[in-house]
Amino acid sequence: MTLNYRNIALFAGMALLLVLEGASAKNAVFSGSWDTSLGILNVGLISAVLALGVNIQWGYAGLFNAGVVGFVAIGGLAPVLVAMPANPGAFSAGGMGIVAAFAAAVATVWAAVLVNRRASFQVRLIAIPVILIGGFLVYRAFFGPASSAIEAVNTAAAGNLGGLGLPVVLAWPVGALFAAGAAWVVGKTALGLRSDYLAIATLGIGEIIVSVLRNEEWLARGVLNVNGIPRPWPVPREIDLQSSADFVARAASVGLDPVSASTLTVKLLYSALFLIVLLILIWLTQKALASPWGRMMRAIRDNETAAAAMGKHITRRHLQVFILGSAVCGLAGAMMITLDGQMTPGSYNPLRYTFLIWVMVIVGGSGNNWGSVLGAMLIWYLYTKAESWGPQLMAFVTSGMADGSVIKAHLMASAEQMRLLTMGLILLLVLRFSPRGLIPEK
Amino acid sequence: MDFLNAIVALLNFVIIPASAYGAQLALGALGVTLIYGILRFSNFAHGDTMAFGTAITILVTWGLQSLGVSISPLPTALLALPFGIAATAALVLGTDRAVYRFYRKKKSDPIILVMASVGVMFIMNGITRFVIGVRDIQFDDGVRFVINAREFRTATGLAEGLALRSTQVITLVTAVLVVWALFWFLGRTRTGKSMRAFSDNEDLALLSGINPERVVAVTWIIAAALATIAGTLFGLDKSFKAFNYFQLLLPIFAAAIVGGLGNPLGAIAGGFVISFSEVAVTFDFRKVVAYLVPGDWTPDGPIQLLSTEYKFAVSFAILIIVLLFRPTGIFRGKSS
Amino acid sequence: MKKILMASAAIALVAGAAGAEEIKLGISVGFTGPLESLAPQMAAGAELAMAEVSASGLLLGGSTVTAVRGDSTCIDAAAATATVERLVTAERVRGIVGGMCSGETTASLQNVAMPNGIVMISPSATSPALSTLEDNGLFFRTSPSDARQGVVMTDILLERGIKTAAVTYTNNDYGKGLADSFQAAYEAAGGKVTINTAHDDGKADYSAEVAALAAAGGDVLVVAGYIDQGGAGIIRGSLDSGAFDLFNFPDGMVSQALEDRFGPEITGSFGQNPAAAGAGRDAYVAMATAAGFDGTSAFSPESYDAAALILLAMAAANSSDPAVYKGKVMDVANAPGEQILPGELAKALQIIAAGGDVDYVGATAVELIGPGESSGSYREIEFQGGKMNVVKYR
Amino acid sequence: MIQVEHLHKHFGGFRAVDDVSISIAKGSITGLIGPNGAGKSTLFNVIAGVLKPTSGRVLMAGDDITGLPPHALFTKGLLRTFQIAQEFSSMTVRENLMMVPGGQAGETLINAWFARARIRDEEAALRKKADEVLDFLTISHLADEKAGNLSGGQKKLLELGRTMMVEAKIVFLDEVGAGVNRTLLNTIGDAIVRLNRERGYTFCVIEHDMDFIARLCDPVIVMAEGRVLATGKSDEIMQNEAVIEAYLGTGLKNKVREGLA
Repeated sequence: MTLNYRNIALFAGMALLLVLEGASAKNAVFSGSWDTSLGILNVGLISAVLALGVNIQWGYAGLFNAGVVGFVAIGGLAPVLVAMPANPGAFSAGGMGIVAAFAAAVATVWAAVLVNRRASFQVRLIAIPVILIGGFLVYRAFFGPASSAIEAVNTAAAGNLGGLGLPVVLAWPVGALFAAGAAWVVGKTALGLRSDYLAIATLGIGEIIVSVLRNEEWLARGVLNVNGIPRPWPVPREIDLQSSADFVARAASVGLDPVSASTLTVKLLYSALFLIVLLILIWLTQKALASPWGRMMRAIRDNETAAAAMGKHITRRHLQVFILGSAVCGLAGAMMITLDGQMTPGSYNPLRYTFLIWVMVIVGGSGNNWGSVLGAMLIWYLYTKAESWGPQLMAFVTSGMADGSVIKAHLMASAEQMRLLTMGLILLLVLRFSPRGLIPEK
Repeated sequence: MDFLNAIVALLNFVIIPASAYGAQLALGALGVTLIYGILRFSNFAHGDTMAFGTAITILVTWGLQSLGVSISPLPTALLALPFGIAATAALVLGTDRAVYRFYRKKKSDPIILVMASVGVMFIMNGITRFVIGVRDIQFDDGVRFVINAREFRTATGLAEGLALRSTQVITLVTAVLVVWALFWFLGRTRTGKSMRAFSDNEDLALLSGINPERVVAVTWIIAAALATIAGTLFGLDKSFKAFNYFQLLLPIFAAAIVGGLGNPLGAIAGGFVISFSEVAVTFDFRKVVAYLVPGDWTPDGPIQLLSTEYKFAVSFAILIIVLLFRPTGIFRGKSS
Repeated sequence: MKKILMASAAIALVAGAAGAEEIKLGISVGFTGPLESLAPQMAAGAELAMAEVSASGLLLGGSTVTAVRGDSTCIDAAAATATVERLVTAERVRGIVGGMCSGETTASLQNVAMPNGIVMISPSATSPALSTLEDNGLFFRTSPSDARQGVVMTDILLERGIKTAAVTYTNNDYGKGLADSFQAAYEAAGGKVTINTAHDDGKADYSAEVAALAAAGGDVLVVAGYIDQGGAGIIRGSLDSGAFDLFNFPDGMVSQALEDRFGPEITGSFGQNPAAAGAGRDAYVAMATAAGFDGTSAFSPESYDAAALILLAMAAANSSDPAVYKGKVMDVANAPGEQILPGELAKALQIIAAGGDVDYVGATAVELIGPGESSGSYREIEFQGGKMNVVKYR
Repeated sequence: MIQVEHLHKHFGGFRAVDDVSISIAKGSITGLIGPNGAGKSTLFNVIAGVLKPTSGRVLMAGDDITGLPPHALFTKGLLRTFQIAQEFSSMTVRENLMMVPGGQAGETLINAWFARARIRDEEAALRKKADEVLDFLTISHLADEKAGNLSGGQKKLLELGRTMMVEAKIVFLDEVGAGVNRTLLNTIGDAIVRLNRERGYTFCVIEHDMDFIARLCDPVIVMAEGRVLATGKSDEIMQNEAVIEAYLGTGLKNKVREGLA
């Protein structure tokens, strides 16, 4: 970001919104609660990480990934597998079966790829389906019993593999790795496709990943959700703070009641953690963008034909940024699950985790890391606030109407729908009047 | 007899439902593909356009019903359809004027249009809910069945029933009529021909004196008609709920892409490929197999490739496999 | 900031004492998202109870109760947390009716309600995980946990001599939890579940699911879903294709919409939902109709009960402070005391004011056991002649 | 340097390149001429790896390079320019040049983050080289201009400049003169000759301007309707009956068409 007055003013404006949200008296616009304000900030910071990931793919390389939700979800798996306590007996019940099943799956795909490369057309026509179906049956033979065995262990409370019981912060890079692994597979298969085809292929892949998470109970309990994911160091639990005499005394000494002090402390610690991650990422992405690597990526985005003729390996570079961007999305997914304290696969919905993130990147200014951060903070702020603004606006609009009028009742009943409508309107307005976003790429 | 039972079971649970669903997807995919062919972008708002069209059709249907108008045994909604189409056409033409035309004039990157359509999707989403609310609405009247499962059983003496709903028949007949009309329009009329020319080669079409704005307007009107018809048929066959139409967008896209974007024949084929694969890959063939093999061979467990939880994934897996071997779809669609 | 916090702390202290005040209750349900079609009736139910109490003028020296609605989106934990955060810290609500879905409920409970010491009563989150969650005595629910209903369903099926059942459930923690607990109970009692498979709500087409269910067969199809979501699609498909004509409907399905839509076609089908003998449910439905909404919609009666419980507990504790009245929720919900039905909240408040005991029964036969969840008595219903008839209560 | 053996490229039934066998000698500036639609650009695109041949082989210094992707050909020292200039329009002219050399340390992300000193040195060297190239091409004043803002001819020069950033073995120039004014064309011509003499570049040039071809190229290959019509020195070619007929044929046709119109 060039440090010009405009950009500084934009960030200052964003900060002012959050401060007003916390410090003003409660009114129609602001809630006047620091908890709300910091809550928005925290999710905003995670959204900023997510937006950076999408910006790496779209802004740096022009890759339209419509399956962001899948990579967020797969990153969210990491805290479960890393930080939750183990489910005793689950691994011995079916762990090896699962490993064998995946070995069979990998061997099948490998064999199919090999045959596809080496054999003649007639051989391929018969051999590939045979290999795929045969391999699938072998996979099922291992997988079915193993997964049911795991699901049978302590079904009511767990029924899944459980985790390693490690600190949850470790899960963040692991989440990034999970997403990177998935992105490698996806990229290898789908990156050859052109624009709209890539968009819809990734849309589908995102849905597939989410549906796997929803339905494989042995992995993360599927729709039964995993609760109680431990908090990261150094974030304490509010009730522990409230019961600590020391903390209560210190809170009183700064004139705070213990409840607000504890909730604010926890939120501030989260903010600090997320801010550190975000700043590291921004440093890395900014340095990358300003390096010869960034120059090469811009060249590829500008003109693929010429970049290829100048010796740049387009597919490999696309794969690289696709993996990098997805890894950042996975990291954000893991952070999100940590903040929520639970993994709920049912919550991965493309409107929220793909399209809303897109709105953030576009509004902020695609190609510009600082823009993505600003866009994420702003859109998340508006998305959260629209929840209360919508009904208030409707109440205002209908205030002139008679109580009990059908139209008033109808409008009030639809007030909550203002939320998505507002997002759409913002996206369209920005695309139209400021197509390069609030902080354009230079 | 057992062989007949097996056939009837297959017809009843796979072929008939998959055909009706396929026809609905095909009509939706035709709209998507048409817009792609002429306007060169994937319209993410198509699902919500369908929802809007259906919502208006339902409102008019209610109006007609309260006036006592009926075309029994056919559902009243068919009578309301033209109103729904008109309203939807007005809406999409307005949207085009307010949103898309700007980017078209600027010759923006297609992906910008895709994003704009995401914005339009969010807004139409809201508008539809403002108009009709979020509830599940059943609006089919008229006769429900052409063949009823129970009656079929008693009439034929077979163990398996066969059901054919009137909405399924209406869906298939309407789909055939609409597709015929569309191909007649594209193939025989002057406007249709100029649309095809425009789709094949925009520059050449412009040189030969085709008015692009007219072509675009006609495309939107047809797309609105297709969307409304597909949405209404779908709502008649199942029920109307605004939320479902966004979900419907995904299989419709899969259908349009499998067939090849921009290719009308491909969209129709794609619709049926997706619907049949969703039903067949997750179909438990135990019942059918049980009729065909001697009694003690009947398997205990289900004979299905994937459980139904994954049926949604199936359509996309097929989409991806098709794209791997044919990067622009079965019928070789366009790529921008 | 310091000043404001001190001021609000002072307000909280004042609010703790009795005296006419304006009490705010939050309603956090998913007005948008996959269950958006259920939310308006739930909110209306909760608001009905609040209006009733306000109008009576008998709560805490004539306090009024206002509802503050919040959109929990049902699926987005972050958005739900933000919503509840607003309700608690900005609107300063004294209790929350919500959340709607188990995941979102857990998140907002642990991240907001518990730290701030706010009571939450969920009308619809049924996940067993919520029973074991550490909640500081702040969380209750008026919907019975899945385990209980599984046992009741098993009894009903076996009494009807039904030995095999196919199960389809809505693919969320409610459906999955209910289906699994039913399967466990049923098979332990000697029944056979031929297939236990999910359907996703809000999907285009259910012919694949119906085909799989039909192939597995069974004497009855258990539809553990929602009536205006995928459940209706499954029933429609099963009836039309002749796959099943006998159904069991758990609580998410039993509603007026079920009767309106399928009544004549499902003769002999049966179901169960939480309700006690007596006029509780009917009274509620009548009140809802008068207020202009459908009281039979899933989890709408539970919402009324949740709001009523909070308000009666406040009265019993003579305080609107959650830390105080949370201990009274179990007392007002359970015996001993005079039974209270919907529409009788004023009466209950009078009894409490006079120092008597109440046993809130409400629209769904609320009975809280163990960690504050409804043990519930159920009514068994059956369809005859296109109408839903109550067979008996259990 | 380059041997093309029995190369075919068909689009459906249309034989854009029909059994072409040519060779480009090391150190030469070979001209490739022919009327529109003769298959020159298709031949270029097949050699440069943009199109896959229907059949036939392309050899470079004895190695089979048929069907190699463009980036692989670049590393072998085969560079090209385009009929319509393909610049990186949102980057500056200098950046357009600096991005060219392959295997830059700073193109790996790990180095970009952690080997900053090394990259600084490397960048300084690249910058110096880019400025030399700009000097050579006499467009130093445009160094910081966005490439998208250049004129058609300047873009062509820039493309030529890109080939100078690395040790190219052979450079294919596709219609260097298209849309370029006479003065600039002469500049380009001079640059080509100097590169050929001073650095030993081999060139293969497609051009319509016969004066330009005659001044620079030896030998000249004439194509028509997908086939090689003749090969030889430029003045011999001008005398060749078949060539005259090919050009005149179209010329006459054009005349007739104009007459009718």
